[in-house]
Amino acid sequence: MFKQNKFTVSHAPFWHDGDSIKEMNLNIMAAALPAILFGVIQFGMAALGVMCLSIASAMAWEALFCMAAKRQIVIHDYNAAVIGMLFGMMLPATIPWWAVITGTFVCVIVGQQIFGGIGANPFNPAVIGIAILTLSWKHLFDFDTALVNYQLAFTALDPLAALKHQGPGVVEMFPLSSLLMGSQVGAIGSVFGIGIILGGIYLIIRGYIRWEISIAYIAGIIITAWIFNITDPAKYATPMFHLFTGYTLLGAFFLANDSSSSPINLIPMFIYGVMGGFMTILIRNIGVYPDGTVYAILLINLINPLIDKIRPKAFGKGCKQCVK
Amino acid sequence: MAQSMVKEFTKGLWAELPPFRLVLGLCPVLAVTKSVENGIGMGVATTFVLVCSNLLVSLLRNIIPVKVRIACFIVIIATFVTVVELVMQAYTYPLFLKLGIFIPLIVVNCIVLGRAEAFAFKNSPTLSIADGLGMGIGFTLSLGALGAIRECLGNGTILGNTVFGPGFQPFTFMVEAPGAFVCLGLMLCLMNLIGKK
Amino acid sequence: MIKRSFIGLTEPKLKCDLVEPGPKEPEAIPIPPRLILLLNEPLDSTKEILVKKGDMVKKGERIFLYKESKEYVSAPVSGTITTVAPFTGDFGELATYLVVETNAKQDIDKSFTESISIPDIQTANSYLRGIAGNPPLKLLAEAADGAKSNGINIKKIIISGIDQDILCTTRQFVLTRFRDELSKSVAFLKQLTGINDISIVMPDALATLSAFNGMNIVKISSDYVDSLSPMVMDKYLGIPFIPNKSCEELGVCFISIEALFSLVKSYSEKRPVYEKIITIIDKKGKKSRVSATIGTPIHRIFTKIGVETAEKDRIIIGGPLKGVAAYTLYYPVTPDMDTLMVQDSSIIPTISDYPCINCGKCVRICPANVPVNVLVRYLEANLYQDAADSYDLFSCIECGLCSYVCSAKIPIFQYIRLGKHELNKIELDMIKEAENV
Amino acid sequence: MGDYFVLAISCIFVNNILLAQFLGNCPFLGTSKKMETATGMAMAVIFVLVLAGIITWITDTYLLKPLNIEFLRTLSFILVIASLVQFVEMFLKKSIPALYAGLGIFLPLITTNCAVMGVCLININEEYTFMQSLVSSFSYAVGFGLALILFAGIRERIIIARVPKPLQDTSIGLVTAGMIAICFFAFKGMV
Amino acid sequence: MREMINMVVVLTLLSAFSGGLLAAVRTGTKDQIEQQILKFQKAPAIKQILSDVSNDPLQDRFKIIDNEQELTFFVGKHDGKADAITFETSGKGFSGDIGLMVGINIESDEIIGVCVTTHSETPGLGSKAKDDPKFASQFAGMTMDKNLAIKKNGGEIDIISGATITSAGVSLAAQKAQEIYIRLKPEIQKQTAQMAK
Ligand SMILES: Cc1cc2nc3c(=O)[nH]c(=O)nc-3n(C[C@H](O)[C@H](O)[C@H](O)COP(=O)(O)O)c2cc1C
Ligand SMILES: Cc1cc2nc3c(=O)[nH]c(=O)nc-3n(C[C@H](O)[C@H](O)[C@H](O)COP(=O)(O)O)c2cc1C
Ligand SMILES: Cc1cc2nc3c(=O)[nH]c(=O)nc-3n(C[C@H](O)[C@H](O)[C@H](O)COP(=O)(O)O)c2cc1C
Ligand SMILES: Cc1cc2nc3c(=O)[nH]c(=O)nc-3n(C[C@H](O)[C@H](O)[C@H](O)CO)c2cc1C
Ligand code: SF4
Ligand code: SF4
Ligand code: SF4
Ligand code: SF4
Ligand code: FES
Repeated sequence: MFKQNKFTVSHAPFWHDGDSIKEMNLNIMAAALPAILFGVIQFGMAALGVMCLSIASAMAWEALFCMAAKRQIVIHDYNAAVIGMLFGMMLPATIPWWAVITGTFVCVIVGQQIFGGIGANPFNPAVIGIAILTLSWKHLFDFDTALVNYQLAFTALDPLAALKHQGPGVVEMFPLSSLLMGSQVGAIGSVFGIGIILGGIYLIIRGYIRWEISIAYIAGIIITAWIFNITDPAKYATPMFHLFTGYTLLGAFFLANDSSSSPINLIPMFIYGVMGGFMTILIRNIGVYPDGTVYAILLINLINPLIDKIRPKAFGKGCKQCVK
Repeated sequence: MAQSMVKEFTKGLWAELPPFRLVLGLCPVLAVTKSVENGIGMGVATTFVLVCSNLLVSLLRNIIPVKVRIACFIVIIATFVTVVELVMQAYTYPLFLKLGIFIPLIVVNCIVLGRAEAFAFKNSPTLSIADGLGMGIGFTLSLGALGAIRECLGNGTILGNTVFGPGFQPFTFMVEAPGAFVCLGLMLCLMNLIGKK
Repeated sequence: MIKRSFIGLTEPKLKCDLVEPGPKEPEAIPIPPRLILLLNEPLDSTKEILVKKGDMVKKGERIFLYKESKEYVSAPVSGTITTVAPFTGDFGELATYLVVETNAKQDIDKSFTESISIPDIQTANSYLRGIAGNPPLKLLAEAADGAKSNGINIKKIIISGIDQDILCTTRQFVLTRFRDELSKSVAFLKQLTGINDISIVMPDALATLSAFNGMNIVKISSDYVDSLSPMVMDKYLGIPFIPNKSCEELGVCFISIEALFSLVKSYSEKRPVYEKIITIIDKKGKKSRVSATIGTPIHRIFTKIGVETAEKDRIIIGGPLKGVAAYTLYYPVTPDMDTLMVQDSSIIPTISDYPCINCGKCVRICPANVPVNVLVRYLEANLYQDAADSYDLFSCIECGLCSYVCSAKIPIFQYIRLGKHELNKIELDMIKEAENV
Repeated sequence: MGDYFVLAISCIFVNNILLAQFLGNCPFLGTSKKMETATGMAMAVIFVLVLAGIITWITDTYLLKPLNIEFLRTLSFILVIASLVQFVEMFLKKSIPALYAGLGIFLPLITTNCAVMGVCLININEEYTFMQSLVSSFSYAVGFGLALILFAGIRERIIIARVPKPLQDTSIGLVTAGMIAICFFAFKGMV
Repeated sequence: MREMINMVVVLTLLSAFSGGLLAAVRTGTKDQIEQQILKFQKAPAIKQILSDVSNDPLQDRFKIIDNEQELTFFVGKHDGKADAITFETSGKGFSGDIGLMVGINIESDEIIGVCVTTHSETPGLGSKAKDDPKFASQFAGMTMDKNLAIKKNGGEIDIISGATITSAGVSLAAQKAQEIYIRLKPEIQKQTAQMAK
């Protein structure tokens, strides 16, 4: 008789394409790196500190929650790290430490873990965090005062706040090329337009984000802003200005794309993206907030479960031989 | 007798604590708990209505025809609500302003009608008072507690007294509408956790 | 294993393997000293059992467990029964296995030989179930015998010359190897079943062989899911797929090409054919083919042709997407075992405990447009009925692709099969209850 | 016309009855676990609220105000609404059974729903005209229905997620409602 | 039949009881309520604006019907001369109306001061309109020909940082007051003249 081996027994299929959550998250972080590095160079060590604290505290909160809830600790999938990173990217470099820690608590615990953790969050956790923080400590997110001590070689005004207060006359102060190259006041990870776009393209090519959403979002921004702009150019800024300022690009490539809070089917993805762009501009142009991205994303997250019910007929459905 | 009175009284404080156990009467709970004062004010007003209506319903329980009982309950409750409304307007006007539309809305508060139907209509006046008082006090305490948390974090004060040092910047989210929902949700979670043990 | 490409924009297209040109003859595995026979009926201690340890069986003799049993297994060799024990299937279905120790002297059971003057589906059903290729004789016999047909009315027979999984090539091998006998065999099948509408499905590439001229050929592309029966029906035969209806209920019976040849051979040689052709894929992906007697423990095959297995490796019966993992090397060759595959422990993908993260890859790849991302949540929560009612559980054609791409590595495919199994069980129970009332 | 549009937008989104005014939370949490229930409730509320808005406005304008007995407003409104719901229920049962089958079970729930009473009181407090009351009642009800249906969409998914035990059901429902309320902040200041 | 009668009787009695009780409470609290409204809503604002008057403006008041709306004017006397009036207007804020008490010197036509009475703005942001004297004090000394809009809209008023909408609401209320005052000036002068006697 030969020795009886113990074999691995599991269910079909026995192949897997090798992708994993961890791989996906590492790719997201890699894609965001250019924008973050630029932010760190522009805003100095304070920015680096905020980013590190944000990522670290997000992971720590997740670990703590898992311990408290007696769940397996899974911080090595970098899920919390991605949330912390995206949250950090939306913060000004001068934000105090306690706000970062409170914010990541909101993101990770309130925004995701209590709903059942990864994949269960109905809203983008990082955006929920920012929304709750801006609701509470609006002054911390006033980029003009937050960055007042920096010596910057360009117009040191938050473009969107300037637009809100002084009208579209300010658009001339911000040439598009310099906006794209990061010469603007803003959050750590949101100023470097080129970097974000490159990161986004990388993720699209790698298949980690659904390009339909990003494209639809940008289209929504451009079309809506353009309609406003041609109806009254003296009151509303140009589409490109909106596209390259604030959190817009971050929204299009990193925030609207959070997988669990965005639709999967084709038509819903387009509705979702266009609605996001539309709401962003609507809030900026006729709402009270200088930047509407955060609320626009939350709104489209809200309608996501409903619109994602629009899907192609499943195989064999609606055939003519229908008995019923 | 005394024993059952104690039982009816205490059940409202924990076992059937509204609004946590019976998820009813949420609107005032969410709307008026920006501060402890508002919360307790609302709670006391509701308690008054609860006790009075419970008492009256219980006294009349043998006279009221079953078919029109709901109509009768509503008349009784609405009467006491209006009394509260007028009295508060006359003597605690600032509080009346803050509670606004929620005072008249006690009339549709599911707890009040619920107790009349489920308890007072079937029990003696003394028990009904105990029940109304217990439920009312439970409700008041819940509102007070929620108000305390929200006021403390969201405004840095409790009953108007500053709690934290001067450097503290309040977590305004808590006193906003969304904060009310989130805070109540998390309190409910806490209750479930404690209740489990 | 085909890994995700760097450019993840397009979903992977899996192609079915074609049989290699000029294939070698399968290596014959000698009849082993002990054979294991699976019998599709559970042991029931309340009934009087007919087979016992020590009983002798003749080659070709049918073994019934109980007097009133309808299921039987026929012995491929003559020998002594040494074990009768319960066996548990993939979803916990109960069956029985018998071990037969081969005798030196081979007695042959003559009852089949004596009863086959003319081909007749009822006789075939009584003697030839469980020959190599597992022809659906029970179904055909019941359908022919109108009274018991359960509403199944077979109008069309499809001879399947395509394999059901991407690496498998056994049926294609049989098709090319015996291509010259095909037209004769089809005529035999018509005679046997009385059904004249018979087509043969085969891969596009093989259909060009001149031997098939004049036959009713359906050419199938080599894209993976096209070879699955529902797809063949819907896409190539124009018979729309209806969720939760089997091909048979739609009047089509699939029979594998090997089963057809075994049938023909059984009649021409006047003995049931027990030699099953199996494609073996070793750890390095090298393919070889053997011909083994049904009941042979698979370790005999592995030792004979030098396939190594080690601790924690995986032995797969069938292909990488739809197969079943065996937990023991004593697993026997069964009538429908086309492929045996060994996977090295180092490349076995893990499954995880993650919930769905809504990445959408499954939805994009699913050939049946099933909303897998939502479906899997309902299945995980054991809400099978909701899954079927609102999320198209029964539209799934069981291709396994969703699990293959799932980022969270959820065993989706298993959940789906389990869900269908449970629902069908509930339905069966209900029917039974209704009958009892 | 434009004014009515602005009023409608304001009532549906900006001052959403549920998320900004905190009215009607019990049915919001109670009937949002399944999409069908939520849709049924939304329809029932729209139906009843419009009728109640009209009737209470008439009561107030032609009965309470002329007689100078506004202090009986609470009492008379609740009686009017309760009898209206009773009447509607009876009417539907007799004349439109199909609609009754759809809305029927929700009708009794509506009597004890702050949203209905609340909107009627708001109409009076804001001194709306008849047309404005009509528009506001309808729009508030639509806002209620919208929030309820969106909430149900999300809740259907939450129910099957791995929510920690103590948070399940109402608790996580409330947190979600809070987040929906944040979403509705988007409309602040738009009208 | 008996049952029917029973039902009607009970409901009627109940309604009668309710009506009676309410009417009684109503009569008992009527004056007190009016006092309260004056005392809590208007009085602090009036006191703040007319801090140095020699009379009690709450007593010296008159009403004018303007566009079907009843406006109450409170008169302040300096050295026995009735030269100041205050009245309330409103403007749209971040969340809801903002009530603004505006005091005007009827001899110089200058604004004496303004003070927010009711509002539901965000604590710490919009609420500064009421709590932060810097903002309100901008209005003092303005004459009727000054543009009281906020600077963004071409006027002279600096906004509260972070609360543009509140600021615009307050300035709108002030502008309304200007307009009303100019329109009703003859009537006001007539009434104050009587008051002086
Ligand atoms: C988790 C956490 C949350 C905190 N939240 C706040 C807060 O909301 N507001 C605040 O002013 N300080 C907050 N702090 C900081 C401390 O309360 C500390 O007192 C604060 O930094 C005051 O310091 P300062 O007087 O130097 O500004 C928080 C600290 C931690 C660890
Ligand atoms: C599911 C299953 C598991 C088996 N496991 C064993 C086993 O672990 N050891 C063993 O000797 N035989 C095992 N057998 C097989 C029989 O009991 C019998 O021993 C077998 O025919 C011996 O085969 P061999 O002579 O080829 O070794 C198993 C059979 C089945 C169907
Ligand atoms: C939670 C929160 C509360 C707000 N409260 C007010 C407020 O009470 N009054 C106000 O005018 N704007 C309020 N806003 C609106 C914003 O502050 C808006 O950007 C502002 O009105 C524009 O003014 P600014 O030009 O001074 O930034 C609030 C915003 C948020 C997020
Ligand atoms: C482009 C992209 C953007 C993402 N943005 C977010 C985000 O904003 N917040 C978040 O929690 N997860 C985000 N994720 C993470 C993702 O949705 C998923 O939940 C986690 O990766 C699971 O670990 C993003 C993923 C991708 C691919
Ligand atoms: S029978 Fe009805 S449900 Fe089934 S496939 Fe046909 S149309 Fe669809
Ligand atoms: S499993 Fe489905 S496709 Fe395959 S033969 Fe049976 S019914 Fe047909
Ligand atoms: S196994 Fe998965 S991918 Fe294949 S049909 Fe079924 S659901 Fe779709
Ligand atoms: S592939 Fe897996 S994780 Fe991705 S959506 Fe499908 S089931 Fe969810
Ligand atoms: S308390 Fe408002 S609906 Fe119940």
